[in-house]
Amino acid sequence: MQIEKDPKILAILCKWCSYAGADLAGTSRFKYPANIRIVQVPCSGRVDPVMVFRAFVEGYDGVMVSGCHPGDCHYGTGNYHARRRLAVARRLLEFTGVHPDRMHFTWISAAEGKKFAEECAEFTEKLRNLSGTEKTLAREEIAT
Amino acid sequence: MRETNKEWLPGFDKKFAALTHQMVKDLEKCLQCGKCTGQCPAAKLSSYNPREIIRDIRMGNVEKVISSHELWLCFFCSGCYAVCPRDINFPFAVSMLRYAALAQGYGWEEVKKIKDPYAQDYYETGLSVNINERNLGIKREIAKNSKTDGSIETVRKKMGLPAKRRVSERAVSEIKFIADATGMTDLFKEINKKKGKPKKWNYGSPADLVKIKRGANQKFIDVEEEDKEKVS
Amino acid sequence: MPRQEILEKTKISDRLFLFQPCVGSNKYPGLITSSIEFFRKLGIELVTSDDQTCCGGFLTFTNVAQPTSTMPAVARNIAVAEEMNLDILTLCNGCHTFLTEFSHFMNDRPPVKNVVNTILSMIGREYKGSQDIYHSLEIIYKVKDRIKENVTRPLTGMKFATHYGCHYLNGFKKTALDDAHMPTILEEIIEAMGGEIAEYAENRTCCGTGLTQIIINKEELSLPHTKMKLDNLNHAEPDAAVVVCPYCLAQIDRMQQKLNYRGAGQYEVPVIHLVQLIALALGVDEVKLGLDAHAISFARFLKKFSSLQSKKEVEHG
Amino acid sequence: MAKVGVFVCHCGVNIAAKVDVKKVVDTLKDLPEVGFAREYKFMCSSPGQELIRKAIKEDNINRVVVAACSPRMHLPTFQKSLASEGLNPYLVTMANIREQCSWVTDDPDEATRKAIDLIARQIKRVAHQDPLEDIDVPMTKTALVIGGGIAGIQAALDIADGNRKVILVEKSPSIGGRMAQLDETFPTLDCSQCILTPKMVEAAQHPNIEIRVNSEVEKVDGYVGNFEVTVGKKATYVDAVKCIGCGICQDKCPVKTVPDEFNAGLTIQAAIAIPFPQAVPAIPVINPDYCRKIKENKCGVCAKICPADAVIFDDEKKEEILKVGAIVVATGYKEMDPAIYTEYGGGKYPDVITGMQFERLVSSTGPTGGKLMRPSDGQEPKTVVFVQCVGSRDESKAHAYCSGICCMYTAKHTMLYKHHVPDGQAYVSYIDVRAPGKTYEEFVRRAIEEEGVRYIRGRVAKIRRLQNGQYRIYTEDTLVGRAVHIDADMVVMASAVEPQSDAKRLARILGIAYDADGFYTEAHPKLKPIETASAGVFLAGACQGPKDIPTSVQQGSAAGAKVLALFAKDTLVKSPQIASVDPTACTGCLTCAYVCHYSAIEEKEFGRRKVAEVISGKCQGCGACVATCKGKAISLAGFSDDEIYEEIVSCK
Repeated sequence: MQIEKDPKILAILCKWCSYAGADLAGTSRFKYPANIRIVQVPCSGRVDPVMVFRAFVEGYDGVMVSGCHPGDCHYGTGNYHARRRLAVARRLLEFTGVHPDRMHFTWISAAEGKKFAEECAEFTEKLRNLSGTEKTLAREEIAT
Repeated sequence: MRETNKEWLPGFDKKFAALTHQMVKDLEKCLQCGKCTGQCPAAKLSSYNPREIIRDIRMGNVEKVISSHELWLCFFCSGCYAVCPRDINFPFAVSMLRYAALAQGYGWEEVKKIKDPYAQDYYETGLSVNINERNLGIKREIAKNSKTDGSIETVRKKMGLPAKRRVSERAVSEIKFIADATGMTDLFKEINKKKGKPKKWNYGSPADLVKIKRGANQKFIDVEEEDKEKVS
Repeated sequence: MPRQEILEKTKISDRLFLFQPCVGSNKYPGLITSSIEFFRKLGIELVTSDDQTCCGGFLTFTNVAQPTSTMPAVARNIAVAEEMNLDILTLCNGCHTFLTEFSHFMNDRPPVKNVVNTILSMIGREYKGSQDIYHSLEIIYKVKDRIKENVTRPLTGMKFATHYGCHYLNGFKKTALDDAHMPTILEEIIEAMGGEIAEYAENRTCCGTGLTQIIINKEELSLPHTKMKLDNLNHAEPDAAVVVCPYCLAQIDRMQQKLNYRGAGQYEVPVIHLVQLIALALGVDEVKLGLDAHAISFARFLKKFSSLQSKKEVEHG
Repeated sequence: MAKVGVFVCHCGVNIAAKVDVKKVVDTLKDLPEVGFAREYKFMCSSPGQELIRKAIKEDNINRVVVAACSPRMHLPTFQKSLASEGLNPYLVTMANIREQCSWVTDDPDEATRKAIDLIARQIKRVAHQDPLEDIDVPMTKTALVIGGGIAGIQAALDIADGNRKVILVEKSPSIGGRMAQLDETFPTLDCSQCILTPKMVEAAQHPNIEIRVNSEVEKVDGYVGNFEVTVGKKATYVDAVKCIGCGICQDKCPVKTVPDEFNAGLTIQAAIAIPFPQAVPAIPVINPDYCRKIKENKCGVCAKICPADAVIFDDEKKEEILKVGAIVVATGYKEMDPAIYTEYGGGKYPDVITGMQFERLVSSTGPTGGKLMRPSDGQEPKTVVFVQCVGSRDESKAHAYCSGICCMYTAKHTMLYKHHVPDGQAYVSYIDVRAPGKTYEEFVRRAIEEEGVRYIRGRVAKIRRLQNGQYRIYTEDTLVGRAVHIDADMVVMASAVEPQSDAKRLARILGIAYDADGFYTEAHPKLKPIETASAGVFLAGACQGPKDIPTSVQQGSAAGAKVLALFAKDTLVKSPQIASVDPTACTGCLTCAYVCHYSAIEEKEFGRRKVAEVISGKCQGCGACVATCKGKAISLAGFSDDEIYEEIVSCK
């Protein structure tokens, strides 16, 4: 496989809001970088932090997790569980030497196709700026 | 008179954007509802019509707008912006369109009328409004009311103030420096030319500030180059 | 934005930089003296500087100077206040619009700000964008209660017609202290000092200045427009008209004389700036109000005012 | 051994124009799992589906990947194709190469690469999928209709006529909704109450309909077929069983200062009052904010005078749990408060009124008995200006959307006005006249041609009150480009249609989505306009977006039909994608039970240990328990760790 110019992103989206939002981005023809790979889950509450770590192990540059807006979860409270779990996962990422900003948690509703496309573009840009920063960090840590 | 699409600018957005320094925005959002004209003090008294100006611009009829006398009739009361359902800041657009008109060689007669009473005072004293009262009728009224000769200097003295507001020499020299460095002085000279239509003039918008490289002032260029050296 | 939110954001310190308007110093000097005097009574010191010049709005609004020239000039004026670490108080709607719009423009665009600062560095100044810029209404409304406590000569029995001016309420429809179409703050301030309000329909109509109007169009549109406003205002029979912008003051005051001169009617409503009115109610020396510089005489107004005052003294004493 | 069939759809040119489908097939057919691969123009068409069936029969494939549009669109279509050939329908997945690839990517090469990648992942995933069997669940065949306006009444009547029980919950003291407030209706000018009241009575007397007025839905548990709905009934202080509706109480009540909502605030009524004469049920309600007995423990006249002894001052809020199988949401709309329109007086000018207030002013049951009078001085207005788009098409102050019904009801208003004041002049200030319904355009022309109404194209800029009590309306006649002003006696504003103020709260309770404006979102804008994202919850009327009466009635009937179709089955088929616990791995910590929103996890004995168990009837398949389980003892069918990780890992 050839080297891709964009950082590789895994987007884990809930089936009810965010996946529908990504679909709307498509139907509205909002262009966004081609580096996004979307995985559908029934609810952001299904997202296990291990999935995020596994993604980094597999060579993704960033992981985006998105669920319904607070209060709008199809399953009542799944998005709150996700938010809490990933807040903890963020600290663990930092501990492992991965820049915590490589994991992005957001809310995208079924009506926010534009927001999905914008978030993708922004996150790609952010990852591009991050590239290389944490490697040095890790090396320094090894040195000390 | 019938207009044809040949008179309308094709691909007008690009040309228009360049003319107005990309500072006129949102005109495409206009619903043509007429709320702006409905409350406009100038529209009430003259043929000025903000909705029609937007319509013409949108159709690519830019030349008609910037060559018209109507463009110079706006009161700048911002009432149209206050009522606009799409938040189009039209007075701002008018201001930029006037710069576009000047850049194309229109409207210099209008500007000449303003230059003398205000711009010259600003350049020389740092203040745009002259202390000398030009309207003798008003001077008479003030004289009657204050029981003096009617000049503001006397009134100020009566109030225990110096005859003229003090503006430091440093301030005036700084104003002059900025005027020289940014091309304002050159522009004044151009406006002052008695005869002939002035040549097209590049009226910079604030966005152009970043582009000031070919400055009129040598010092300015020096500094720019120093900066470049620092960067490299 | 809700009024409460803006009021909360308004910070009042003991010292403020008074941005002197050109019309204020060269036509109506009373604006500056009376605001300094009455703010002193409220425990707020207004500082002026000789380094401050015209805001530059005249030149930009009238297209005489390119914005590239006036923006560094605006930044220079703000820098003068920044050097003193003071927030800016403006007495003129135009100065307020111009300073606020251009400072936002520069703050939002760092490259523009950098170029402006390159120019300013050559004259030994720097624009930081660290100080707030307030319209006089914002500050006065915030200290309304303090004004009310300090009134020594209440305006009871006097009727005032209000005029807000366009640039503050219309131009800042989303961020101004009050609604663009049905504002009440000026009325609330006057009522706090005991005055009555003379309501008229054209309250929110433009005074008719529009610089290009009076100069380019030789008052062709301006004069009939102001006449219409004045006719409507006269119906309400106010003792005086209260304005918050020196240019509205100049227009409404001077146009009356011109209309009288041309035989278009008999207009004699004195026009007073809000700061002069507050200074009057707070007992500032009448000489300091600078009412002599107005084209329409205040003699009748002051006579009625002082007779009401002495009547009140008799009642109380 | 998995043998996967791959089908790549062109979707006309939607996919094929960006993605090189031939190259995609060529690349993928060599993967070890793939047993069959081809592209086709429209996979969702019946020849397209036939291809799948043929490949199952002839090429012996046992898994299918369809690379086409979003699975939200056509996954069920292809599941049926599999089932028809006897293959388990859960052995198909879709690669979304339209919404996620061809439509959002500019560069064709990149799009092709991405498509290959997306399909390859689904091939890996489907190879790990297990066959699943649908679950049958019993259901309660009673429907709940929320909102007793015309849409709700129509839905309730249709369901009840289909011989199913209906419970109609209404927030206010009477059913009837907005339509009951109207005078006459467009485009036929028939009396609104004359056609509505029979329906209200029919609903009240129908043996299959139970009406709960003064009630609101507070909580919804369960799922399609088996909802448990908590309904709260406000304290009304009147015993509805004893009350005979004689109305003596409202005549004798001394507190007559309560703004009358039915008359759009134009009049006042007593603290105890029947909402309006034709109310169903015609039982009065005490407003506790005004009643002196409740506030100050004085008065009590109504209780003394009541012949049926029906007044109960110590009435309290009651809660009731209803078991229903389907829910129809028909909560309607509200008229925008024009207070933010300060250029039009901000509600401070007495004769600048809203459309609904005008409706009451001309109504024969209204405060003036059908005589048109100005609210300020009771004079007959000789000039009236109707202002359109107040709050609509105005993103600066209110709403960007078009309220849809105002053009028509304004045309109707002008006619009603001319019928009341034949020598008066009506003006309409409009931007566009939108009259797309049957005989609507003709109706508007009738107003212009026969009634001489003057239509001025231009939005009203401002309204000022003049000294003589008239109002000056400033606008522009944009068709001739002239600024104009009109001096009028009265102004009627077509105030925007807005969602109910508590619409979002109800949406959260029901678990349905709403759009940026607060209107409820349908499952699909074209093909599923009645359904919501929540199974078993249907929409009717203006709660979904501005609608006129005919459309609301249509949608009410449609929702009724949807409910009846649902109830026509004996049992409910439930998705098998639910969680299950491996008792040998479970440590019995029951953290899963804590996170479960549906209380679907219970404790059970497993040998000598206690372990968790999923109640399959309750589980909705969200997977929160799976992510929580420390021992990885819970698995979610269809979204197991294996399947998801396969998707993540195979993305190279």
